[in-house]
Amino acid sequence: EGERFVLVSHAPDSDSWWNTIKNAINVAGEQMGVTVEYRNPPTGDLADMARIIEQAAASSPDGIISTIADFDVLSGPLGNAVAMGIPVITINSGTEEQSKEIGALMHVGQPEKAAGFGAGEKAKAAGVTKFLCVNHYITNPASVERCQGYAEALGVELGNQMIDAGQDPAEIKSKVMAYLQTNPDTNGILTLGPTSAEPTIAALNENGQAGTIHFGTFDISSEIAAAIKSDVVAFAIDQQPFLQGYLPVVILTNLARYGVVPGNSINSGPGFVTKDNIELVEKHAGQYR
Amino acid sequence: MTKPLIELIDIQKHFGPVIALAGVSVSVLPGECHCLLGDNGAGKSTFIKTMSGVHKPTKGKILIDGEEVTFSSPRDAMEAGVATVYQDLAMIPLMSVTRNFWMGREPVRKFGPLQLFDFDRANAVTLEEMAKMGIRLRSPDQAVGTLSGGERQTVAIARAVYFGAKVLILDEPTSALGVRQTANVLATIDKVRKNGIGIVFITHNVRHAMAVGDRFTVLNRGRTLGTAKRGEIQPEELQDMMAGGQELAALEGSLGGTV
Amino acid sequence: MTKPLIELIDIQKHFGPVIALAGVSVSVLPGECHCLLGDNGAGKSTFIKTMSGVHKPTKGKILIDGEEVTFSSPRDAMEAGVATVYQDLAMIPLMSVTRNFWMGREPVRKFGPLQLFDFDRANAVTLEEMAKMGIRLRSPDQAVGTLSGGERQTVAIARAVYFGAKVLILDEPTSALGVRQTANVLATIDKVRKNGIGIVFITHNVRHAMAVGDRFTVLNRGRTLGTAKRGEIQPEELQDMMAGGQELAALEGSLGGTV
Amino acid sequence: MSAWRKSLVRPELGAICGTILVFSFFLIIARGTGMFAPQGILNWGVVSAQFAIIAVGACLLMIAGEFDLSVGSMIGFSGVVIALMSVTWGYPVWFAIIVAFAIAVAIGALNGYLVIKTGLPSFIVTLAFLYVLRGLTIYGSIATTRQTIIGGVSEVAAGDPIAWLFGGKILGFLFVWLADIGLIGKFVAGPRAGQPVIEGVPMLIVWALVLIAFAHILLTRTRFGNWIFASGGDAQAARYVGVPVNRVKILMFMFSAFCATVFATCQVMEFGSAAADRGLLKEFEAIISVVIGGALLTGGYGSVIGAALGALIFGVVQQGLFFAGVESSLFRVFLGVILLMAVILNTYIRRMITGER
Amino acid sequence: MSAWRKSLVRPELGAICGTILVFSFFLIIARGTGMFAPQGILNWGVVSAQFAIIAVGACLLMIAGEFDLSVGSMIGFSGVVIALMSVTWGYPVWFAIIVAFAIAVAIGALNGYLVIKTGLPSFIVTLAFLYVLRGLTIYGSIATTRQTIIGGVSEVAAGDPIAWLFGGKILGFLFVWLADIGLIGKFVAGPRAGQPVIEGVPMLIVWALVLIAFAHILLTRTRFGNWIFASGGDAQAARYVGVPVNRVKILMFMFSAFCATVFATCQVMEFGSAAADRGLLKEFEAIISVVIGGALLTGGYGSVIGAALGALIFGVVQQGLFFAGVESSLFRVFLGVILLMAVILNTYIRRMITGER
Ligand SMILES: Nc1ncnc2c1ncn2[C@@H]1O[C@H](COP(=O)(O)OP(=O)(O)OP(=O)(O)O)[C@@H](O)[C@H]1O
Ligand SMILES: Nc1ncnc2c1ncn2[C@@H]1O[C@H](COP(=O)(O)OP(=O)(O)OP(=O)(O)O)[C@@H](O)[C@H]1O
Ligand SMILES: [Mg+2]
Ligand SMILES: [Mg+2]
Repeated sequence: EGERFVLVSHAPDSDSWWNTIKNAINVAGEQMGVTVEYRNPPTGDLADMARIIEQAAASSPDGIISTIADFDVLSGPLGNAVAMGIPVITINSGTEEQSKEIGALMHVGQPEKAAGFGAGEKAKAAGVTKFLCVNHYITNPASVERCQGYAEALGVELGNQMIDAGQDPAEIKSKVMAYLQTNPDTNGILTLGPTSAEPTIAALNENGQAGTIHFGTFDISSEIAAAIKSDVVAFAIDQQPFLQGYLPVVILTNLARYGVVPGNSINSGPGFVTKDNIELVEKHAGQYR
Repeated sequence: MTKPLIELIDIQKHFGPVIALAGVSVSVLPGECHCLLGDNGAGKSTFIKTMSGVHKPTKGKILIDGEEVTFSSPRDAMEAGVATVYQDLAMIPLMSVTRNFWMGREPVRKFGPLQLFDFDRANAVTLEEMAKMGIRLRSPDQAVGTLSGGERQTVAIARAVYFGAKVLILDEPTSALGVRQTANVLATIDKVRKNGIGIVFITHNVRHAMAVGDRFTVLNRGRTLGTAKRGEIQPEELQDMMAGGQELAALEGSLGGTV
Repeated sequence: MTKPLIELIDIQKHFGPVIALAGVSVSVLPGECHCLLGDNGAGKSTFIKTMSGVHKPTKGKILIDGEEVTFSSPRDAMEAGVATVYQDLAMIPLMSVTRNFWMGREPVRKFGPLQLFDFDRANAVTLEEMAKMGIRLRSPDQAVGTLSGGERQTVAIARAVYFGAKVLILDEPTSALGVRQTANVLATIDKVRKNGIGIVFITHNVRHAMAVGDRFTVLNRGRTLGTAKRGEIQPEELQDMMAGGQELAALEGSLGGTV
Repeated sequence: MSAWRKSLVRPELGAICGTILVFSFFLIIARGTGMFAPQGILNWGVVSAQFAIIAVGACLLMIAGEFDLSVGSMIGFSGVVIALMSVTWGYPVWFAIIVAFAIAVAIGALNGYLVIKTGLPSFIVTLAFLYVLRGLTIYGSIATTRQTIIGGVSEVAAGDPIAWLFGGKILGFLFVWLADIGLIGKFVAGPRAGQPVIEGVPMLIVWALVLIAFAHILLTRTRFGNWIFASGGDAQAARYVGVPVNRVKILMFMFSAFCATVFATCQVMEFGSAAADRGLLKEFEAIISVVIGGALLTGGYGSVIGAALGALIFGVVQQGLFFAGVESSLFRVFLGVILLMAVILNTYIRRMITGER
Repeated sequence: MSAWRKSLVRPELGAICGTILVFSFFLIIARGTGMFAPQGILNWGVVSAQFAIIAVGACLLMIAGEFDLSVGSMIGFSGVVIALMSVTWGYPVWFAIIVAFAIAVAIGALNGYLVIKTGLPSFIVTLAFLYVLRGLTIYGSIATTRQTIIGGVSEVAAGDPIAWLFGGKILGFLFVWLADIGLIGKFVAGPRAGQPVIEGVPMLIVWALVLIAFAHILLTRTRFGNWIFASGGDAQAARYVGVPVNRVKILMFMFSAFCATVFATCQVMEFGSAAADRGLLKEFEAIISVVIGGALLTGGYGSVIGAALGALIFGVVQQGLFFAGVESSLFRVFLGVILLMAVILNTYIRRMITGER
């Protein structure tokens, strides 16, 4: 009873996607009767994240849950935590192999590039040949990998098809419109989350191309859900973050109490949210989905 | 005797432990030029800042036309007819002559519901007033920074004169001026005085003071050494009182032995 | 006649179209106090800035001990033995007295491979030199900002004196001082002079000039009106030459008629 | 100086030259890309209008001798206040907007009050508020909704009497007519086929124009404008002639906060959501626009028209690089170089005007 | 002033008080959380050391009367230069490091040269470089590797003669001994079972201490230090007595760039990768540390020890809030409030010392 776990993410304070995970650890914490602390580098600086993991290890919790946003940066501190006898579960970004190398119990999540690749395969099936990847977070390596994976699945060079959109919605919208105007043969769009998806939807609505371009996005929000229903967005890649928050807490609790732990990593995604399964997703969008 | 325009009675001003003024009384009559002389640190600036509402006196009364007043800001003093020209802080070099001239008293013109700065009038008046002071501007839009130091001082004086202050305080207006412009300023002081305005003229230069002064007050370490009328006192006496003449004379003597 | 320490021959200085100096020649003998007088804008500051390496003359020669030199920076002039005390720019209020005193000429002490600021010596010397000038510091670490304006000026002079300049230039050192500190400064000038140092003393105050001056040069619009020896000229004449006395007298006359 | 030269040499001359240069450049580089077609114009027009809204506030404040690093955080803060109040707590949108403006302006006043009272540089005081406001915004939205993006404003704003002022579009009929006579295109496919490609002029642009006009007139044609110049040029001298310097400065801090809130409200109304990270680094962008426009960082000198042109240059360069297909990360490099060149040119012009040395 | 009071009233007094306060606070709040166990101390020690490294550079520069907003971009830039050269282009790591330092210091000199030559405020010039450097960093890394993060430095750095200076750890034997006598824990699992939990003191901390000591001695005990104070206090007065003000200022810009590169190199060597977004907003954090440490934003006054204590406060508060389990977004609020309070206190102390009004 009353075990303490720490979940360390790589997301800056203002990243909305992680709220689902925060909700998940709250749910799991209540159900299991444990406390789970959520920590993140305020500006998203991965070096700061490494410090936070070190700090979490120093406070000797009963388990650490962390992303592997950058293996180089995080393998050291996470490895040290493992060596100190603290059970570690890795989630979200990173691969199973990396998780093993660190010595973590398991990995819950999906690698970014593979997710991008999955999106690209769907796009290819829909006949996409030229695309636009709206990167609102160009300095984040994971987001570049998503675009890269998409391009690889299509079998084309990424090149100028990924734009540095910035975080300001009006600027994202204008940039998308400018891009589409100068590259009218674009027939696919990938956005990397609500921050870029929502202004892109607005842009398509405004320039009348809504529904005419194959549009995939990462993650789900109420605006994205509505766009899926109205056929503007073809699919949203949902890595089911709730599971990434919920499962590790449950597993770590069971490990601490009864010494039992599953033997393999768990793929929480990719789940593709399309018009077919949108109803249920929508109900919990932004909260549990 | 005419009634004084402004009377300061037993003004004291302390800055924490520093006693800048230890009871100074001065009055200014209409149409007179009252010269305030004194060594550095005597308290001249402090005194006129009290008169113009920048400082509140620690003790003492200010009477305007015989009635006691309290100035809580320079604006109050300006509205009561006390205008001041500060030596260093008179003009803002980045702004145009007109904007400087009217600063704080901009003329407005109704434009529908709007109250606009009346530039036509402002420019015309500025050019005219500057011409009266003997300065021909290229344009009233010219930045003050393009004027010479003397010209700047002259704009400040012209401004104060124009606003028809009853009492005009000049803090060392001539100390940065060349001879010709000094003469201009002194002549202007004379003109202004003839309109019945009282002038407080602060200077280090006894010659300048003697040229236009009607009465002379010497300050020394926050106290007056008394007020003298023109003709009652010789320039040399004034110079001696002001520059601590006796002490210097003693010094000269002691050095004289060694030279 | 003794050989001059420094001789400036026919110095001209133009700032674009402005002719600040139109050919001024001045020499300074060892042990003399050479007073430079002049109206505002006469070019005094420009002249001494040329002498101390801040400005390069447009034309003219500078001889030190009879040899021609060119100063490309104030440092050059300092090294040639010409030290200057500027009125406003002498001291940095945020820094301690010792740091100010030694600024630009810090004494160093070897500490292994390091060259450290020798504070022990610096502090001791500062205290001693200030005591010589009649100022008792609470501590040499005291910030200059805590000193009075007069004391600051005195530190600057003490510094220049201490660095044993052959020629010491003082730009209006007394204009911000009270009488007692003025007397101190003048006495110090006298002391310094007796060590064989030549002093260039710039002032507006004829009394101060007369108290210590050996020779007097009056500048007017970038030209000299000639150099006079002590005793050859009366204070009144000097005052007249300097303040444009005749023009003022004329003014006084014209106003006199109206008063 | 001849009359011709005189009419030319003005604070915004640098920005005018810059604007001409930038437009010529993109007319050559990006001619065939639709950048100067109606839709393209609207595109960079909106981006420039955004910059202009905050640049106007920053411009008057800078001329009054202060600056405000908390503009960006204020944008995020105001947006979240509106979304929280209207969506999460269910107040009517007009009320939420009014409250957001009231709070923002009050914070602006607090900024100003602290600067005046403590005598600290505004750099420090507003830097503190940059952190405090951003922290409060994130904390507030997470603590109440467990989200940092609060959506659904569009739904609650439908039919609101004020919301339209920020998120609406005007002159729609004009564009229908223009499309009918063939001057602008119509959608040929998709759900809006048959409608003109431009729906109307967004209120954002209207706000920008109104604020520019207001600030320009205030600054150059009114008594208060003279006080703004005086407060920034030499606060002490201004005080001595009776200019209420403290009041002027505090009012300018409030105006800057007001402009930030206009920016935030327009964005929230257009996109239907508020996010805690909106406005990041916008304070720098505002300051850059103002400085490109010829204002002096230390106050007392500048021009609203210049700042607006600075914002235009900013927007056109940013979008133009997209139209021209230049690698978008190079935008930052361009921006830095333009800033440096503009400031050097402006310094030269200013010296010519003011006789400063 | 008594000797006792005199020894107390010094520029860093505010920072000393702040440090005591902050430590007392966390000793109460976060006692049981391991914050003051050896590992916890190392944790906030490393974070503070990071801040201290850039704060030292910013401190000397600020005392010399300028400041540098491009520090953060410089950190990202230098890191990417090292990673690009060593990983992507295959040069030896020591060569990459030397080149990175050379380029960074040259850019610092360019910064300084532009500030001196154009007479523009350093705010503007370095703001331009903030954008230019960040843009070049992103462009460079994307153009060459199609990524914004470049990993694999650890592999190429193995056995490098210089890399160890930045990424290594020292005094390992001490911790082995401490672990043996039971004062610190040992790893219980994994490949390093049996080794002490603290491997050694990271070179980052050593760099911080060395830079602090160097800068402190330079500033307070040498002739050059006096020139730094003089250049910032009154450049004109300093010039008149022969201080080479331009050289001093340019050197300080170079030193600030040097410190940023030390920061970047340590990070790259420790983590084995460089990313284009490293160092975001670090310029503000450096300035905040320096200002908390009692330096005057306008130059001529300050203390390296104060800046180091400012960095310590910054680090301890940031990590301490994590230990105490406070919502991390509140950190910014704390920071803003601490900054304001510290500056007001410091202003008061400074006036007492310098007689300023
Ligand atoms: N704000 C202030 N705080 C503390 N002391 C002050 C203040 N203003 C003036 N003083 C002190 O009051 C005294 C009188 O100063 P004041 O400026 O009035 O002299 P002054 O006669 O104008 O000298 P000057 O001829 O140099 O202008 C001085 O000792 C000065 O230091
Ligand atoms: N840097 C400069 N650029 C242009 N003109 C200058 C410069 N410095 C001085 N002048 C001009 O040179 C002339 C002489 O000025 P200077 O400062 O030498 O006079 P001064 O005798 O020292 O006067 P004061 O008694 O007021 O100190 C003035 O007309 C002044 O405007
Ligand atoms: Mg005075
Ligand atoms: Mg002079």
